[in-house]
Amino acid sequence: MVKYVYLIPIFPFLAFWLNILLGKQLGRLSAWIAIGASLLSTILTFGIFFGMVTANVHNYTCSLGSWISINGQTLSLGILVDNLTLMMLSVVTVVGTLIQIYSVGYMSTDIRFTRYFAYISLFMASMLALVLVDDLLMLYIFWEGVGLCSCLLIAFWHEKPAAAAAGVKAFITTRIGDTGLLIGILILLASGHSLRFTDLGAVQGSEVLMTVAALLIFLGAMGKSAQFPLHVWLPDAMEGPTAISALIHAATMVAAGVYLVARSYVFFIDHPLALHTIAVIGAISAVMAASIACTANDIKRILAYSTISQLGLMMLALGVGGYVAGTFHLMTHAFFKALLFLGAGSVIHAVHTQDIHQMGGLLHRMKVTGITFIIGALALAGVGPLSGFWSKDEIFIALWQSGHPVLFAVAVLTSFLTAFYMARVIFVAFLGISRRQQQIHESPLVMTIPLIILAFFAVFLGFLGAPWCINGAFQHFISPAMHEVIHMNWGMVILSSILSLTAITLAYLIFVKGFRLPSSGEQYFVCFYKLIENKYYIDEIHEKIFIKPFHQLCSLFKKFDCMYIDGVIHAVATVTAVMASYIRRWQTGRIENYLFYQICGIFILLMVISGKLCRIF
Amino acid sequence: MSVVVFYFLAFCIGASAVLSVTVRDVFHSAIWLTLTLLSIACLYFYLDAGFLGVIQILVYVGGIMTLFVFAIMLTARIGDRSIQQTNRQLWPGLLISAGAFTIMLKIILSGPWANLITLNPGIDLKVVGRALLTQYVLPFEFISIILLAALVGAIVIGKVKE
Amino acid sequence: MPNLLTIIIFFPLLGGLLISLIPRRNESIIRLTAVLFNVMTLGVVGVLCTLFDRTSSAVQFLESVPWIPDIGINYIVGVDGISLGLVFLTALLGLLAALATTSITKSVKEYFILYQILMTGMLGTFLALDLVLFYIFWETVLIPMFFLIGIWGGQRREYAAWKFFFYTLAGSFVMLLAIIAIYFLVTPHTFNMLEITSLAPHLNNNFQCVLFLMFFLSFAVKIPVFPFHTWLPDAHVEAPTPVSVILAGVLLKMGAYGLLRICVPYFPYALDYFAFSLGVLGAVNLIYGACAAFVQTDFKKMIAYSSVSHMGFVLLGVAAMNSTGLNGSLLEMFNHGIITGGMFLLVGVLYDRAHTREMTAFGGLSSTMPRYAFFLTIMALASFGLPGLSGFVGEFLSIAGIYFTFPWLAALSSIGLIMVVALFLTIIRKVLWGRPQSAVHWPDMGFDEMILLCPLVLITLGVGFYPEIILQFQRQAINLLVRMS
Amino acid sequence: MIPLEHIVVLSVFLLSVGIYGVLTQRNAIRFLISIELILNAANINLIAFNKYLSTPDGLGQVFALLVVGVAAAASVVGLVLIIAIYRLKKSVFTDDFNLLKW
Repeated sequence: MVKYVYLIPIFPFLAFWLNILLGKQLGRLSAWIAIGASLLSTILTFGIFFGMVTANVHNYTCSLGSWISINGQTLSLGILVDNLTLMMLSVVTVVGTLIQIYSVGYMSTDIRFTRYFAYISLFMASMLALVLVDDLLMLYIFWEGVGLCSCLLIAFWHEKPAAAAAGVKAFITTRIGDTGLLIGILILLASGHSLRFTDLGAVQGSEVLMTVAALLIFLGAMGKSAQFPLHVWLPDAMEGPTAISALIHAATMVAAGVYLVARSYVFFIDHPLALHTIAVIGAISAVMAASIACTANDIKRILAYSTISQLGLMMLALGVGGYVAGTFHLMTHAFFKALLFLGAGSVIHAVHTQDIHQMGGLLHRMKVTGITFIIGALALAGVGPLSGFWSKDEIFIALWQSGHPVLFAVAVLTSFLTAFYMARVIFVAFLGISRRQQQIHESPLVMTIPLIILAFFAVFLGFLGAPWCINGAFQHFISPAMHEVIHMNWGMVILSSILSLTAITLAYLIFVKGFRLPSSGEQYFVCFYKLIENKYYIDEIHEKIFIKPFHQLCSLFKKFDCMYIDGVIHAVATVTAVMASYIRRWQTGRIENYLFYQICGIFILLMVISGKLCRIF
Repeated sequence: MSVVVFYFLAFCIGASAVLSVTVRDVFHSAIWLTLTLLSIACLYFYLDAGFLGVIQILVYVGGIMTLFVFAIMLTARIGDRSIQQTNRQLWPGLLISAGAFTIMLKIILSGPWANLITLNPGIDLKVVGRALLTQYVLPFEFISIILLAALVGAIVIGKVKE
Repeated sequence: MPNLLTIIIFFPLLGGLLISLIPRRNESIIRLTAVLFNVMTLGVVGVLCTLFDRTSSAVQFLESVPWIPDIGINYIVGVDGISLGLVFLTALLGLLAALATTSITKSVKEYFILYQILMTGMLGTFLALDLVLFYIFWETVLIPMFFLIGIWGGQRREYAAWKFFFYTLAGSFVMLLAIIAIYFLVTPHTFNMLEITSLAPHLNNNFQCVLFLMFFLSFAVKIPVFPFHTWLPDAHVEAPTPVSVILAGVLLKMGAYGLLRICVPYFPYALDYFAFSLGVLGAVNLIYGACAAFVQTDFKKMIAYSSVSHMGFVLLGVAAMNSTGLNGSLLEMFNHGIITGGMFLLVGVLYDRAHTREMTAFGGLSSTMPRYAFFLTIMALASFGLPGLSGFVGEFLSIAGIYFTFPWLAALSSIGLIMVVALFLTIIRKVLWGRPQSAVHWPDMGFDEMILLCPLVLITLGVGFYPEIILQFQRQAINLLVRMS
Repeated sequence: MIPLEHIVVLSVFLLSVGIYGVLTQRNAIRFLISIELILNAANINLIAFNKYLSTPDGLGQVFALLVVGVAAAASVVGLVLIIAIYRLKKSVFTDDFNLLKW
């Protein structure tokens, strides 16, 4: 079974070409082609999954042929299937398929229905291929592919200037990271290393250079996973269709950065500085994004910042050696965040606004959406025993064991904030009184069924990694070398439970009961609030440091071209022309002048030769 | 005696040539040119080239000068005495022609002429005629074609177009 | 077929002669003849590609006939891995540009006669193996190009034509001097490029440097290298669409080809000496071109400047002096021909409809002209080097090559990579996205326009997925080049 | 017999006068007159050399004859041109025409 693994990305890829070339003729059928393709991939994935698990095979590699040779190395398109791959494949195919089904309802009225499904198929193909390939360069190739799809889908409603700008911004920002990744790959290539993930552990070379390579590879991951300071594109990316936000900007593509770090973990682990950087960047992103999420009013942006924050947590976990914790959170997060986004999409679909203050009381109008959203929110908030609870616990444990008190505190603070802002969304948007007069309907079945399925995962997926349930199946699965028995860490369970409950209570007090800080404290608080509300002015700083100078540089170059280079050219031309304008006055057009010159010439000739002639005579 | 004849002819040629380019009236200038050409014809006779002298009179004095006179008469007003006949490069022109004359004179006078001369006892017209129609028939025919072309060309150019 | 290359070179000229015999009122017959001849040229080139022995690094199909024996000038033509791809590119773009002449309505006959001469010049340049012959073909390209821009161009065509002409001519004269110099410097005196390949490297170092610079100057104008690039935006913008295609697709490659054919193998010491400067110029080209393109308001000018940027990769590849870089350089030349050719065709498609090239006049074409959007998107993506499309492979190899030699330059150039992305995404955003700016509904691309772009898109995809289809032809020749330098 | 160089000097003088005329006269007819002078200067030389240097076949005379023919043709065409341009511009003065300019 596993030898057919290369077919997994092929199905969506074919669906892409079918949809893009025959878009008009297919009409609504295109959606089912895309869904069919990804269903086939899903089935194949699970076939392989169970095939490998039952056969107790943890590793499968094969080469599909050589691609190019550089520096004496032949780079081939190879496939690596191990348990991490299998996990990612399952997440991508399941979430992808569900979201595509959801999209049929969500995008039903859109005029570019077929193109949407074409892009999403291309995304699925690239993402699945990204997960499957076995070396860094190939990963880079598909990495760019998913970036492109992300850009195209963010700008899907390109008539909105904001969407178009966001698409461009997303691609360029991630491209900055990707370029780092490319240079990192080049460093490895230049020092003669194999780019295969399986060989990365054996990389040798100058410590500094290799650390730089690791950091550059992480830069790629930072771009894709929207880590500080390259996170600015992700909130803007919410201009795209919500289903896309769910699929690409929450569940799969943004997790690719985490996947990359996890995939080349053997390489990072040899370079502590790089690993440490990952942890710090992750921590900064986590707490920064979580605090911004507390003040945002756009439901999608709240979720977007929450995504940044959660990805930060995963990076943090990976950075302190919590490989299992990071990947576990990656998996659970994919499901509940997709659920949250789809729920938000369902809400937006119904109320046509994204501002949570204009919603309210939605739970009564949209029962399924409301309940599933609350499940997702609780999972994200880390309320037990939903899936987020278990994965967050893993992270806490990893941090605790690593012995970095500051990082641990950051993680605690982040999860407190997470619970707080999710509770805020629920209290403001779903509970309370309705602020809208218009009739609000529940979304159609094609949208709610994926919600229900995802909610199911959000509730139960965590048990895979829960210590007392099937003995930490996930931990043993993702890290087959680990044999120790996983124990329940009751301290952490209590800590995180208290944390989320406190946060929710606090949110309840503020947003339902209208509790306010004493005025003296408020004064102090306003400044801070303003800073957060403006997202720490990071966008503005980017604008000042990068974008403006870039534009100025461009204008400067243009001016340089026109004024200096062309100026020199024109100066040469002008000098020639001026000289010519004098010289050409000799050309009077009068025959007698010409004759005069001619005779002068003859005269001079005579003068010259006369002496000689005389001598001859 | 013959020396006197030659210098007289030379004087006639020189003086009338100078006059033909200096007198104000174009018509007079044509008359002076006629005198120059006639004197040159006489010089030809003097130099034992009687046939050439006859041709000179026939073609130049009889043909070309007539044309000149016609041309002068056809182009009205140009013979008017009040019109400036020289252009702005009078002095440079004079200078350069005088200079050319001087320098050529210098070259000529330095030449070893005495050694060259082997006087021809007299040229038979028959010899000229035979040479013209045998050895030099190609240039001869060429000249006739040029003349024909000039004839046709003159008619074409001179024709008044409707 | 013993005289395959001679047939390839002079076949277009024969077409030109034939066209000159057709009365000018039979425009359609003239067009048909031109297209037919170009199809046949492409066919012969196709035969050449199949007969070409890709396992050999030697020059193949060599023909050598004494031409002016008194001063040692021979008619020598031959093809190897370096020129083969470019010959194919020339023949292909030649055919497409001959097909894309619907916008040419003025003096069609003269246009095609000049065009056919141009084709002969370009093919000859790539195939000539005698320096004088090379120079003659090189100049042969210049004159028809001057008229093609100056007569059939846009508003400022005369300015552009003169600028192009003088820039290139100035370069060519220096090259002529260098050719004469090299003739007298090598013993035995020869113009035979293959013989010089083994003789020139023994020259004294100073001579090498001077000659290198002289040749480089001439090629730098053609490539064009900053700061000799300002003819390019003008010429490209003013030239009619098919001429722009040829100009960007083939003419720029002549300079880079010269670099690979003459500068690299002849002057190894000088190359080594100047490699870093060359790399810096490449990086400057890359960044400067992208930046200057970014702020243009004229669509065609943007593409033109992006060519400057892309030629930076070619320079970087050459500066790398290793097989990766040179392979990348050559591949990038081929790819750039295909991609920019397509880009200019697409600009032409839009210009035919809008009669303007101002970016502000466009917008929202993605909804009104979906097919156009498809082609433009693919070409733009290939242009900025999206993996999976051809542009990436060449760029990656060039950057990798330069990294192996000068790591910091690669880091600097990578800034250019980001800028190029910004540039092409901005093009996509301004042209394809947003709300339609024009009240007039332009029709989408017709079959005749798509048929021109399809081969380019297919090649782009093909090379992107499996670069070996081009690399296999050039590998041996590049290896030889690396061994020599 | 007078020395040959005297005849040559005469011809050179005629030539110089002709050159002077060509350079300074603005009337196109006088222009042609000057040209005739130059041609005759050449002819005098041809005849004189024919006489003084022994050329049995009369080469000088043959050429003088040819020169006369050419001179005739030239002056015919020249005069017709003058008339034609006079008809067009009502002038025969060479400095009124600068059609050759640039």
